[in-house]
Amino acid sequence: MAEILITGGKSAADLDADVARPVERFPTRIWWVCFLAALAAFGLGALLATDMFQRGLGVLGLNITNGWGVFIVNFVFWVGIGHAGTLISAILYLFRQRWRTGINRTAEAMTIFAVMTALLFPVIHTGRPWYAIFWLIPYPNERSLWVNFRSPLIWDVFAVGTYFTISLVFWFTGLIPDLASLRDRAKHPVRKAVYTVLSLGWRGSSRNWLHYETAYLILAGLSTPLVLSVHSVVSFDFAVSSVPGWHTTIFPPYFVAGAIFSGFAMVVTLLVITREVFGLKDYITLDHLEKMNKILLATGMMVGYAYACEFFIAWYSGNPIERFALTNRAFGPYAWAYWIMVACNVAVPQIFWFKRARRNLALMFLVSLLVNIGMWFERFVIVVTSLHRDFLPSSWRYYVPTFYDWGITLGSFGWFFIWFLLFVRFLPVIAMSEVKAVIAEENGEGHVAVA
Amino acid sequence: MEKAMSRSHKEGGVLGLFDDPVRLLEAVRKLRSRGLTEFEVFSPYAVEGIEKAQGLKRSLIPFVTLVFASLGCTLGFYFQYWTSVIDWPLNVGGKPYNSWPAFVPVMFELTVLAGGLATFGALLLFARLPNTSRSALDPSITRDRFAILVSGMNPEDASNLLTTIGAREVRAIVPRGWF
Amino acid sequence: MLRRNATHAINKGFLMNEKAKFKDHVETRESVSGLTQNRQHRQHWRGIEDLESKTTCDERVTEFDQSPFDWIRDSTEMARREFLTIMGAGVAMATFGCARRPVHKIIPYVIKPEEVTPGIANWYATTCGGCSAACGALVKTREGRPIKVEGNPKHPLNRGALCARGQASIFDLYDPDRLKAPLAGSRTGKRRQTSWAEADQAIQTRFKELAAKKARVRVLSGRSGPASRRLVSEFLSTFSDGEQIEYEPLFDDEIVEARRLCFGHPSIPRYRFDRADLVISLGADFLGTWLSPVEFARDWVGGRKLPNAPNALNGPNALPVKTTMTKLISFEPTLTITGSNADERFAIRPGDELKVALALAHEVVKSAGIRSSSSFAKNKAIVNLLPGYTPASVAKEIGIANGDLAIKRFASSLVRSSGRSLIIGGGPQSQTSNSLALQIAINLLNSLLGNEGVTIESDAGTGFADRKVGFSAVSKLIAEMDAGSVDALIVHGANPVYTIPRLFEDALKKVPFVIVMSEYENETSRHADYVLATPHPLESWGDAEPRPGIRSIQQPVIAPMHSTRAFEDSILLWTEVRRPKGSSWYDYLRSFWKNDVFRSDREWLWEETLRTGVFQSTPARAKRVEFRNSALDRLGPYARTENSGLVFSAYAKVSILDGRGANNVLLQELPEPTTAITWDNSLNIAPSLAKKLGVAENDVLELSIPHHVVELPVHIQPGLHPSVVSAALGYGRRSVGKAGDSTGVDLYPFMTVKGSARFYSGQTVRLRKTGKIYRLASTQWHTVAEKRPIINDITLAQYRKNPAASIHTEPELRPARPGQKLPTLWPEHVYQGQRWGMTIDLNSCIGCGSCVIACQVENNVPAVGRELVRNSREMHWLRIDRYFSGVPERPDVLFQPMLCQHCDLAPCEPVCPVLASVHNDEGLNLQVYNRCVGTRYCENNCPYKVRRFNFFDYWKSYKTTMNLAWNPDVTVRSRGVMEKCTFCQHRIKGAQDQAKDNGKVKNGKGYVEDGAMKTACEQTCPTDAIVFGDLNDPNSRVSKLSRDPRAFRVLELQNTQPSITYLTKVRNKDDAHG
Amino acid sequence: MHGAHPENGVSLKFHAKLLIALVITGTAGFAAFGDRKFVVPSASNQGYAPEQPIPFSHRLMAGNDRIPCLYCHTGADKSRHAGIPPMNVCMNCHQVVKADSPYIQKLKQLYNEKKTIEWVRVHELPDFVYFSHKRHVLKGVSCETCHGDVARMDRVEQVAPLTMGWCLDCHRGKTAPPEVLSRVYPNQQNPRGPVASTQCDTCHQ
Repeated sequence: MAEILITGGKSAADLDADVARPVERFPTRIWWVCFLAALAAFGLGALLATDMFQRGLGVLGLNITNGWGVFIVNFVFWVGIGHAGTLISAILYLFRQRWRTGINRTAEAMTIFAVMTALLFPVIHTGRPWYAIFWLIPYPNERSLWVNFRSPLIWDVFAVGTYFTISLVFWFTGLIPDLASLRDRAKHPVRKAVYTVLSLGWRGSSRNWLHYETAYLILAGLSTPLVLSVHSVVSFDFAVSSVPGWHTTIFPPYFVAGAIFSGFAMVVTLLVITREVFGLKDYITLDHLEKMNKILLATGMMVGYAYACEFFIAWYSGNPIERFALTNRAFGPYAWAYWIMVACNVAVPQIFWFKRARRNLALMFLVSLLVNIGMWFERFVIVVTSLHRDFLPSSWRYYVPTFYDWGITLGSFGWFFIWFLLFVRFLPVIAMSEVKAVIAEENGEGHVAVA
Repeated sequence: MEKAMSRSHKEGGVLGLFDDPVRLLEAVRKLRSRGLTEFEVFSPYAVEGIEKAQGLKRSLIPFVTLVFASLGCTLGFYFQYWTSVIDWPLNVGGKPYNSWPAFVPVMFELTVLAGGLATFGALLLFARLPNTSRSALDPSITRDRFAILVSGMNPEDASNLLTTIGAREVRAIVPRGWF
Repeated sequence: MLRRNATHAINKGFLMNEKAKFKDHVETRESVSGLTQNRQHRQHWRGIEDLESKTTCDERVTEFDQSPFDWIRDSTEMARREFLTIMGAGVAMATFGCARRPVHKIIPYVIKPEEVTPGIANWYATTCGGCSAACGALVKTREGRPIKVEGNPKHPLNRGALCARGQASIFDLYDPDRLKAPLAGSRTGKRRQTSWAEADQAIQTRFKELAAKKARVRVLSGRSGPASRRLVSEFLSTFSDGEQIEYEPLFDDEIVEARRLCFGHPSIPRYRFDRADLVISLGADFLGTWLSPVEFARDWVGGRKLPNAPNALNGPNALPVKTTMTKLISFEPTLTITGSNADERFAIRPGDELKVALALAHEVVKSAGIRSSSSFAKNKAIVNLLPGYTPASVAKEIGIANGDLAIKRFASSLVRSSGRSLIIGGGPQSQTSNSLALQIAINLLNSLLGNEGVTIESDAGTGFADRKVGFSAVSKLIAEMDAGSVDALIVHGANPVYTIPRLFEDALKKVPFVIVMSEYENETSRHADYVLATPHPLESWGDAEPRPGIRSIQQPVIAPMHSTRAFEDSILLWTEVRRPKGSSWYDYLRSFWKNDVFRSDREWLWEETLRTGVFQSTPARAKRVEFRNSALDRLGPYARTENSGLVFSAYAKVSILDGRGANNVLLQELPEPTTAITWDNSLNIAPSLAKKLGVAENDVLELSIPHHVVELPVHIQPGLHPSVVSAALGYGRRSVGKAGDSTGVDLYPFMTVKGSARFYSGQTVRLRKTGKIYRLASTQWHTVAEKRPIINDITLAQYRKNPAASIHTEPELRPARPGQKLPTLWPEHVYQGQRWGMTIDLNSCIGCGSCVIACQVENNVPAVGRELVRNSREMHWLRIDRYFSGVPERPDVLFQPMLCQHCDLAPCEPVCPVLASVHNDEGLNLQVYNRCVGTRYCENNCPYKVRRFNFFDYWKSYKTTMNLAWNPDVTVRSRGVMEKCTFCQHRIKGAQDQAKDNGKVKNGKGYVEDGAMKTACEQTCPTDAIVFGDLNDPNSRVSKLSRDPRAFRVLELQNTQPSITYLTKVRNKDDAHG
Repeated sequence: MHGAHPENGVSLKFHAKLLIALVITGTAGFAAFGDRKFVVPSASNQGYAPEQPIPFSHRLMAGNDRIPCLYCHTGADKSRHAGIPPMNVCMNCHQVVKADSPYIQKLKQLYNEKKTIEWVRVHELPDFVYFSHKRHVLKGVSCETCHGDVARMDRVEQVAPLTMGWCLDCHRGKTAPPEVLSRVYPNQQNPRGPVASTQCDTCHQ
């Protein structure tokens, strides 16, 4: 093929060496710094959460009008982040986009950890989590009670649960051959033992490759509708309700687009760091990143369209309450949040019309960060501004998050990065077996299977 | 053959190592042309066309997936129907007991879940994984080299054969483990 | 729910760490079971029989089995749950799994009283102690604990209804801050517990000495019952100079004085709102705080009920249906609920009422409407007096835009309904230097119009002639005290140091011997030699004469919980007259009633009275009273007074009144109907004034008159005169209890004394910005309905044309005929049997808030404290939304009780993941607390925002006696759980249970007859605005009403199909009345 | 089709068995997870039989002496609560009966001191459950149905689990004892059909 995906004339052996290096040597100082920082952040969050469990949700900024706040914002935010991974690995795989091979492993890992983070919030935001963790799952119990399958929250439980499981399986399946190579490289007996178990005794026989390829293809096929369904279901939490500003049919596509948008932004953020810190410039090339940025630009405009569309529908519906809800969003007490959102999500990505911008590391890093912030505020705007002024003016209120809200939010980032850092420390951050195929082909060793 | 079969699950034999997939493919074709069936091919990544050359049948995994996915779908619906219509029908916001549209999301998720897990299960089954007592025949295979393992032949003939079809390196493998 | 220590706890925040909490639980358990031990000897109900034959009652034990302490088990349960949350589920499984249920004891009675069956309530008739109006009350007791006070249907005053104060009074009984034993004190405010014996010893010897020498002994009390008065006079007769003075801070002395001047009969007459077609209130808040609000509201609303609207809801006392509406016109300085409910309201300066009254008189006299026979026609005095008061000049002076036309209009209406109109005035907000003149003018007007004897009845009795009542009497007392000529003072049921600042306090220092008898420590008791703890009205005997011809009995429903002794018992003990030894206040009361009330020996009369709670006799009516022109000398001819600057107007809130409700958290947290502010009093100013001064809500201003300065946070209030600032009395208590102390600012010091008269309003005040901010705890921030389909109000004229006018709702969403089905995508659920629904008549609702409190007491709904109200976390299941429309100067006010609408298509239910919110087969929207995990999704999805979330464990702040206030029929909610109005589902169950026993069963359920069961809010509503019943029965009141042309549902466009129907408010704005 | 093969080594059948074994152990663990006993603590206090301050024997009273339950538990047909007999009820007989037994002595002593016995509570429902003895007794549900054969107990023991599921099973007619069913619903066609309300607010208010 024309485009060069792997630069620096690397051979498969070099690849192994490069990818395995961070795994095999003692972690660098910078890794330790990041890890401890993440640990501290998580510690703070855990501390505040414990106190919250003891005293009650009253420590949060919630009130009788704003039943949901920052926690739900975080839930939607993290689930959104969790979309890019599966999308890249599954959908791009089906479309035979070979450039994915450099980045899919990291992206998938990110997905899994993001979903793990997201899953924290629905549990701790409930008034009685010690019951919620059981009663939200339909299992036979001595109360002969089941759950309410009409509730979007139950759909969430299944959707996010399934999404997590399948992503994990998909990710692990991809890891097996690479774990095998790590196993065969390992000198230290313990490491060897561990990777032996993890790789399930993979030896790369052609029969196994045959099944492996089929299974991987099917999993990709299953994940594709799944990834689209998950955020649709999350959007049902709002769309199915009757709250003005929530009750709208555009939410599913709008949410999915938003999810891809924020997810890709997060991937860019992480990739820029990873490739710099672990010297993987030749495998995660600027071409990869530029492609990502193009997608950012596209999805950014999708959400922009969604914002506009919301207003149109509100106006077109002729429902005064609906109209008010949207006007209130843009010009009400929370206008500041709304305009942060528009600026970050719609205006900022426009810079990627320029190739130089698309290929400028510093810039794309900044943009991706801004997009993440913007997407967080998108969820904030949706959740808070719709609730704080709904049907009866008599119960209009204002919602101010407290230190607990922010602290626990920070904690969730800590939690996410703890996992991510462990991942880059112990697992191959690049799908080696797939990249080898690419290398082989680029070295012109006959026509070879496209990973 | 029968004997060979019975013997063959003791996995001994001669291993020939190759440097690139092209030669590997040629070698495999040669072996097949000599009517040899009891050999196994190893590669660091899936080499396209190898299964044809080796004459392997299509994997059965898709069927397994299909079966379990449809099971997940139907059982998923029935479970919801049973809990909310048969076991304890409750008037929830004036909705009918069997509010099937509301059951669709969970049905879908269960379909995917069952299908996905079944696929993985089938992979393990057909690839005989996990099987950690097996060790790598040669560490370089999972890095960048390709190999053919000829079993059920006496070692000399096997190694000669392999060298003739272009193996860079030939080694005898001594059976270990419980096969 | 939570008490003063609660508010405390909340301000501290529920900050205990887990261990501490654990400990806390254990302690609470012990302390409370300890309490039961004590209760074996103290806290049991003592019935009449027992008083006859004092057997065994002291050995009673309430049965722990179904004790009020259910929540204790709950608490240990909670402890473990919280524990669990920390340990994290995993560990907790083990912990929790193997944790045995804590051992609980069952303590049976030693000898069970006949009338008590555990689990079944007993009801006793008594007199409400909420204020001095003396309404009749029924008290519900469970296992000897009073748990609810309700209006007595047989009582002619309130006829079953009760106001917010009455409903909340049950909490005063269990108030932990009550005095629990007698105190001996030094005048410096130091205290030491003492014993009754010791106290009596000292006091009696002191009185012996005083009786010996020529001593002056004074008794200062609140308005007290006849028997008590008699007893005190007997006691005082043993001294050479003894006097009894009665003083209520909000009592209208002027009315009594004016009636003495005008008719030679000092009394408070009976105002017959039920006979009036036109009521003009000159500052009197008769629906909220004036004299006898419940009685007045009931009478007044009778004339407001519209043909289809409910009436005769309270059986025999039904009010006659009129095809027209009584018109209410109000001139008042600050916006009260009376003004809010007025058809036409004018904001004026305090003091200008007089000019309005005389301008009206001017017009009335001018008009030919006066009967020529009337002596007024050619009455010199009047002819000399009135000419100046032309509507034009008056209207111009008091600043009402084309008010002259209005006054003319009103005058002609008055004339047209002569004898059927009623002009009233009074209350603190119109108590100015003019108020005596005002009352005379009012008497004049009423006489002119021939209302005297028709809408105003005065009895032939002596009225207040032989009593020393009001401030004039007190000022005399103060003079005596200042002169140092008072040897001993007994204060009971009054708190003069607080209500008559400086003056009384200084004088008190000169009295050598002061005894204060009170339920609480209070500002006065700080200066007493002895503070003797008196029982709560629910713990003691007494009687009252709310008006001639009505004698109301007050009987104890629980034995004194603390070492208290009734004021009367003490007096008896100290009185040196020959009386059978050991005869108690009860014996005295009985003989008093026998001789003075029944005037017969028939025993059953007493028993009967104890059951009905009231004894009625027809009082001799005074023959037509003649107006004495001499009174007019008090009125001067018209002179334009230059009112420059701002005028102050004090007023009383329906909740706190004169400050007596200060330590009651329910009352403190009851939003003031017109301002929605809780826990504080605010400085109310008109929007225009706020703009002029450049101040915003919550800015703290300094308010000063020559002799006093205070700082108050601003509340911008529509409906105020631009040059009036108003603030509520009764706040800033200094020593009453944890809840009451330092809430708001004390404005009694603004009281101005002129001769023997005192007035609260009309002083010119100065305002100064302080730059400080104080966040008032308001429960409603936005008061405009934004043209949304929430509320309806139309004028009577519109109503006459089309009763269904202005019902903004989709007709296709409303079944035209009963039983008609609406088009729907899904098959609807059919409700065989009974299906519950409610109608609320906005035309009757006056926003008094008694339903709010009734609901709280009935359903164990907590008060949460100022801080949490600021965070919008108040728990009221039933709130009263208020909406303003029209111009800020003359707003139309609309009150809308808002509670769970029990929608057929409830949006809250499908979104609950765990089926905690579901429908039952009677159309009730259930909330199963123990299943709720607290996702709060239902709350978000509720268009009416009536669901309330337990952010903290509010019940934990219920300490010691407070735990006795729980209603054992309603689950106490733990933290993390959503709750809301249940339509008093437990009452429905109770009614069905009864119906089953009576064999009234329909498809397996007890069939509840229409009206056989009332929700707490419906039961207490003074205006019968709320009606509850079976929607499936086409003849039930509720289904009839929901078919009323005025019927509409809130946010009907959401098609939630609520079970609650509202009836449009109709304003009698146009001139057409009668 | 594959059968044994050099690479696969082990036969498909064998490996299938292996995997299935794994799955089964897994699900077993999961079942344990599903089982409330291990995850959520059981609300049931079944088998609870605490020692009482006085070894009062229902076997003697209700069994041998055939004293009807309602003689002591007077509330059972009047109120939500069956009620524990006040001391005077005991003394009605024990002024004379077995007056010399040490326990009766103790009882008498307490009674004379106007004190009372603190029994240890055996049957207890959570505070959010509103169970009415009256309704059940009047319907003809016998005491034994829930309290077990008390007449054979020296020390009272909680026989029934008293869990929500247990209540429901009876209300749904699944476990309602036939004799009770026939008494409660003489002409009940399907003895397994619902026999009592399963509305949430029947018990939770």
